[in-house]
Amino acid sequence: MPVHTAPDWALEAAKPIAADLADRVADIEAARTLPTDLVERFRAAGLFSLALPRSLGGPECAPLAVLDTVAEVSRADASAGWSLLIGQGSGFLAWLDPAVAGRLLAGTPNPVIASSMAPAGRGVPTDNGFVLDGRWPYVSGCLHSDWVLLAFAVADPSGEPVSGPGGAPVVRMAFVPSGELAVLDTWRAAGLRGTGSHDVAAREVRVPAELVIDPLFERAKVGGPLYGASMFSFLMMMMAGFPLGVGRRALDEFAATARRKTKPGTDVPLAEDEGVQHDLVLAETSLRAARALLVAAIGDVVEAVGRDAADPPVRARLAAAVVHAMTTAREVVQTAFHACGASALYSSHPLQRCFRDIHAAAAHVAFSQDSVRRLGRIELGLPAPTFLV
Amino acid sequence: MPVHTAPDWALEAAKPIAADLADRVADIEAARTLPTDLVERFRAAGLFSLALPRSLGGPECAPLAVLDTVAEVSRADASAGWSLLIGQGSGFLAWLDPAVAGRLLAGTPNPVIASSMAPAGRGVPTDNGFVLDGRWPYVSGCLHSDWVLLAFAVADPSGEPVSGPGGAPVVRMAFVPSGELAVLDTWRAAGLRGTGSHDVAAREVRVPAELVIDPLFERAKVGGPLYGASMFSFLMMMMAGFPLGVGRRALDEFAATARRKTKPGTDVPLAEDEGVQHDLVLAETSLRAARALLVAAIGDVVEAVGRDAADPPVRARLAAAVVHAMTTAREVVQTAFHACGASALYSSHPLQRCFRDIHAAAAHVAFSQDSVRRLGRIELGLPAPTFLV
Amino acid sequence: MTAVALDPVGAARALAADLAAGALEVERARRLPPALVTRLRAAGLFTLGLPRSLGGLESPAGQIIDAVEAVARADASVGWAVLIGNTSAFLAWLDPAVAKTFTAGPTGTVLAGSMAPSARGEVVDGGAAYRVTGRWAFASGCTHADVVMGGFVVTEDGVPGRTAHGAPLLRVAFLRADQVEVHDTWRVAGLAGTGSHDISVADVVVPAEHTAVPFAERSVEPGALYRLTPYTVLMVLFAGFPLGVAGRALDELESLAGTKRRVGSGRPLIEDPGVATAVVADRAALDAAGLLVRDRAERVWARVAAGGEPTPAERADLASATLHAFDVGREVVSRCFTAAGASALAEDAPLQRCLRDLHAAGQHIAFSADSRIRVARTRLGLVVPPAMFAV
Amino acid sequence: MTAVALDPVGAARALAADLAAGALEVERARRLPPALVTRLRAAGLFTLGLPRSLGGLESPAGQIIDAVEAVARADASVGWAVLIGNTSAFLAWLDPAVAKTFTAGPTGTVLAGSMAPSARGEVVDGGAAYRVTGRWAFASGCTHADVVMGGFVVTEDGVPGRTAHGAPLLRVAFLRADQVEVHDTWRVAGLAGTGSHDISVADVVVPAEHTAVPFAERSVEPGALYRLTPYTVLMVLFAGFPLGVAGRALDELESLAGTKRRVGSGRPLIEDPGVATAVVADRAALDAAGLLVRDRAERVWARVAAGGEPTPAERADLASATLHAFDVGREVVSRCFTAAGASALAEDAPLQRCLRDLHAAGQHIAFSADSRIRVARTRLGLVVPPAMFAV
Repeated sequence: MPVHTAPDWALEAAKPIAADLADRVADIEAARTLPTDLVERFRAAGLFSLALPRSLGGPECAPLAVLDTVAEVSRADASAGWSLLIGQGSGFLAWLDPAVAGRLLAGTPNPVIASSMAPAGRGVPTDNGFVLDGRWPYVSGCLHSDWVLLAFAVADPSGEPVSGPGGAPVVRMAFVPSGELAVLDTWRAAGLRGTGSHDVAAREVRVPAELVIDPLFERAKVGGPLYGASMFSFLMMMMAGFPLGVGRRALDEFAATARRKTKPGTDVPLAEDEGVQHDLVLAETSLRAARALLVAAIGDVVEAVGRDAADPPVRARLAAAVVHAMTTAREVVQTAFHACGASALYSSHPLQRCFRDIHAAAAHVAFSQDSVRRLGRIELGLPAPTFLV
Repeated sequence: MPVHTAPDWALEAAKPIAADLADRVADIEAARTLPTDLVERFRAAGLFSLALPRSLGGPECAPLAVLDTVAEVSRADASAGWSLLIGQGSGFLAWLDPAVAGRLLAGTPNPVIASSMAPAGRGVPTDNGFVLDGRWPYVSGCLHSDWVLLAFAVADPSGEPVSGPGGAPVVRMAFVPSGELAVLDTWRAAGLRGTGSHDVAAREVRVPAELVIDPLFERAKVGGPLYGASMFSFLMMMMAGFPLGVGRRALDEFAATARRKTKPGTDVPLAEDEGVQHDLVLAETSLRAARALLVAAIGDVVEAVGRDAADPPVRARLAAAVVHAMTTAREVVQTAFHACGASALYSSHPLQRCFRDIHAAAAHVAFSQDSVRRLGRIELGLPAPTFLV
Repeated sequence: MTAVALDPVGAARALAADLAAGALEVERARRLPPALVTRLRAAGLFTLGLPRSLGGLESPAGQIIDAVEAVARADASVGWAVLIGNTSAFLAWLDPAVAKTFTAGPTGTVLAGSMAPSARGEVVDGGAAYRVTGRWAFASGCTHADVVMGGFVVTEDGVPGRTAHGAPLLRVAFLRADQVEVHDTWRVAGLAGTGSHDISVADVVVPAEHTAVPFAERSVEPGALYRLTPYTVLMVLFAGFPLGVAGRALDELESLAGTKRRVGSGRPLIEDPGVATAVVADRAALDAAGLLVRDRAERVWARVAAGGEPTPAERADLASATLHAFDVGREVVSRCFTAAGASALAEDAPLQRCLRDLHAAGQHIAFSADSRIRVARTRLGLVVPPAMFAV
Repeated sequence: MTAVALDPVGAARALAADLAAGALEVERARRLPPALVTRLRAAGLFTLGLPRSLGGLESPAGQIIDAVEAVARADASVGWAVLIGNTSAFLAWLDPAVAKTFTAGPTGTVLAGSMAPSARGEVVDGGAAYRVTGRWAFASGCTHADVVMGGFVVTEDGVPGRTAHGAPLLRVAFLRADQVEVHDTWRVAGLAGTGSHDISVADVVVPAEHTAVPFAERSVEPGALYRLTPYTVLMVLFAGFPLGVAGRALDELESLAGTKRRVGSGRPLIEDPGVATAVVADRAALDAAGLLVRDRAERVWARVAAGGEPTPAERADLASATLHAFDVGREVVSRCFTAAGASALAEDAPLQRCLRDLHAAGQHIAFSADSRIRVARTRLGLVVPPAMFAV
């Protein structure tokens, strides 16, 4: 593990790994998950512990440092970047009792913790915990994670979900050792191929109560910018760098192609095409705007956490900024892809990978119309499930 | 004149005037120029001198203070906001010899200086200056300005333009007292009606050499964030707040309408419409991104000026950010207008004014495809007329 | 002159140059000047939707679309006034003998008004009449209309009636134009010349047979046009409008671009590849929209002309074609305006008028989010709650 | 079976279910499996563009569009292979006697290759032949083609020839498929099943009469299809493709949306007003694009069928209609994919294949910025420099 003194240690640690990813993109896609050696490199560099609380011995990076680090790796390879950001589940340890978290870390130092927020399982209470059954889709990184945080509906012994005060099902999340889960080989996708986002299944897995949290309604046990707002804000901070990295890569490739490639039948570089000039600068500008907004929105949340006032509107604005970045990145990638002609079609060409990967990432439920409208309701001051921002 | 001590004095001075504009929008459009009493209020509050250099006794506001002040007035009335930003020509005094500028200011304290950058006139050199002839279009605020800065092509006595080293015409700009110019009543436009953007004409006007500047190629005589980058960067800093203000107004009206108006035939507020929630939050987010980018881009220019390194790329990025803001504002206004139904059609409704005004402003040559491509060339590192950013 | 001899499409094209030349005058008058109304009547442009029994043409959908497109291309305000005036089609929901009492003369009968139930009608004479009081907004053409329609909520002893489904009991009253008061409210940026003022009545007693419920009842007239639902009739009347206005914008831009140069540019605008490709692409999009409207209108028309009824999906297809034409048209005028730069700013520049007029027309409630959802659900076969603008 | 008896459109529709079921297999093979090629041949789908003198149908443009649309809807890769295979139309530029030597049999002759001049052909035998060496990319269908075409620069003593205008002297060579080497290069995300590998030849001597210059010479065959310019022939072949693929995406989304619920949502996707309105609006836009393509193709066809020639503006109109169909189609598949959420991610989900395939097809050089500018300038009557893809 590196010494985490410089504020940009994580970005510096990521750079050489990112540089090496250029030769690994085919491996990563073929493996359909992050190859073991890369997992070990990320882990050894401390990059799977960016969000591990300082009070638990972790580096607890500043949100903007996480953003830059995730962007750097995503720029090199989107699947690796996604695996990195989704592998920051050790940040969820902030919601555990510190003593319990400490014991978990003692057994698994610098753990990779995967997660699924979809309450796709049921947990029946026992004397000292829950018995968990279920199957969760899209658990990125499950093959190399040490633990998985899984959402479940609390159920009575007959399996019927228990309702809370408002009639909604009672949802909790459990830290489960990966060894107690079955991974089902389901991840055959057109984009983000290398993220190992398989289904995982639990069958009568016993989870002690101390490893069960309620992060939708309870605050983290640890303060600080990463955890002080909400679990969703934490997730948004992890995710923010991804679209910036993929969009950046697309525009780098676009500019390089424009300088290198000539217009058909001429010696004139594509860069001299007026449409290329127009499209490139607008795309650059919109991606810069997306980044500027993310920085501002994260800053606002951090500031609000400092005042203990990270209310739903400021959290919703962070989420909206991440949606905006993802949408912008998708548009930027399309612009770059279309401008670069048929040579962008080959699997070896970064732009077609950017195209597939950004489309896959944008299919995440956080970017659905339902999510956007929820943010709209909060913006308009209407009743909304504010625990979902 | 107010005492300019607080960093936000200008915004605070603008607020009460902006609040009163709500009752004046019809007057302003009917007058087709900023009414005299409002000109005097702006002038008395020091708001036409935001950019007057400190070394010449002016407040020389920080760029972000100008942005916020212009946005505040533009939000209240776009024509007034445009008149305000275009009336900051006293900033051009930074390009004059300080002693000459001092004499000008002694004769006209806190001057309103209008301008036209289109080299639509010719100036024939004399022993100690130029004889100026020409007609300049779209000189916003010409009816209440004390001086007008006019671009002209240097010509030989027969009227033929003189060419410079590269074969391009030699262009200079002259400070001309408004009294020596004729205003032609030409401004009958669909948007920005109240800006008095008439044509002005000069006929054998003698301009002393000391009032003639070459701001495209010569640096300002005064340093500092507003003037240290380029004349175009100065203009962009003045303009930046306008789209933010108009876009902000449109979204305020959108949200207010959504809360107030009900869906046809029901008691359900429009805000409960899923499409409204979706459109509103996306529009809000894109306008916030536009502002975040402007703040970042202005910051980058200011920082570069501090290092005496405000090179074309950083200036081009500021210009691109202003283009982005204008485009975003236009989209935001269209979204708001479309969502608010037929009641937005009336002249008394702010949204139809926002619609007309933002379309008119976006027709400014700074936002043309030619301008955008020029920025694209600079982004791509291609040869470009960098004196135009 | 009989209606049958009229050729409104040809007449509209013949009038185009004059209409274009007079557009600024119409806009300043904020209504159609009487002399212009006389010319439009003489051209048969107010007989398109009118039942034959009232001297109208009962034009096929395709002819209505062509005529409205031609007029709107020349002057959007006049185009709008023509299409609204032809809502005289709704007279088909009255008994022909009653409807005849509204007839204005051999050159057509112009209808104005609004089905929006923003009035109340108290049942009087044991149901033989309604005493109507209320005010309607957006009554395009009310300054030159012969007949005015106005929606109202039926009340008894002041209490609003309810349908079997619990919805308010609504009817539409048809009135002579001299029975309504016009309020000078139409001060707008778009469609300025349409005279779409507010109108009102106070305690006007309307015989029951002068009222109808077009959105719930079948028409009395048997003509093909009247076997369409009222919303479908509107969508036919609207369809040509965006084609005309956006087509005009493209014509204007293309003509301007041949000579105009941007400041500092060495070439005319049309030599700008961005402008040239956009003009041709937009022309393709608009032509496509026009073909769609006509194709779907023809399908619907084939049904009604054969005595049948269009299916809900066919009606929704026609409506979504008109919506598509408005959406494409708005994008086209916005792009044309932007491409033209400052040349389009002057208030007599046709391009800025196209921008204002088409965006204004697009604000009509028939194109609202609610209407779009209703059209979509109808097309997809989903449950659609009853509504005035039912597809 | 004679070509005249064939009904490729009907056959394509009959094959659709099998094609859809086999799409994943085709994608994995990265080429059309031989058994599938045999079925496509038997269905007459490789006779659409082929001259009658060679056993082809010389199909009218509308039939070509219908057939390509039907196949592409079932499987985009197969649709692409079919339309490229029918560039056998370019055999019309050879002397029929020479062309006959390439004929593969009664079920059509499949052409592959590229006019791009990425080879050199040295003049030999005093001009009676060319010795051709070079390599061409994107040779869709080369694994099952009968004939391969390849553009080359004419050289004498290694020096490239020049036309009177100073442009490089280009020709296109027609070769038997067994004369070219196929390089296994087609590893892609979109149109994966088309086998669009690189092909090459080294020092192959091609008789001069086996070469032609389709983009500069008139065809030898007199058929209507061959009085179109090569670019126009391509635009006819391409036109049905986006209609099929995007139409499929809409079908898939509509079917998925009837049952799928988003995580935490209490309603199927189709009940989401944003999804419902987008599906119906996109269907309208795509139908409009289809009508435009067919309308403009018919206008051009009416000209050539009557023995005339389409004007440059008419050719540009047809090209801009095909461009419009691709542009609309790409937007439609993107929106459908996005609306479907994670359900569309799996590599056997048709929606993500539609996304990949249509965006890949849109990268063809015929749709490049340069081509679009050329189409626009031709349509607007501006000066257009000569080019291989001249409109």
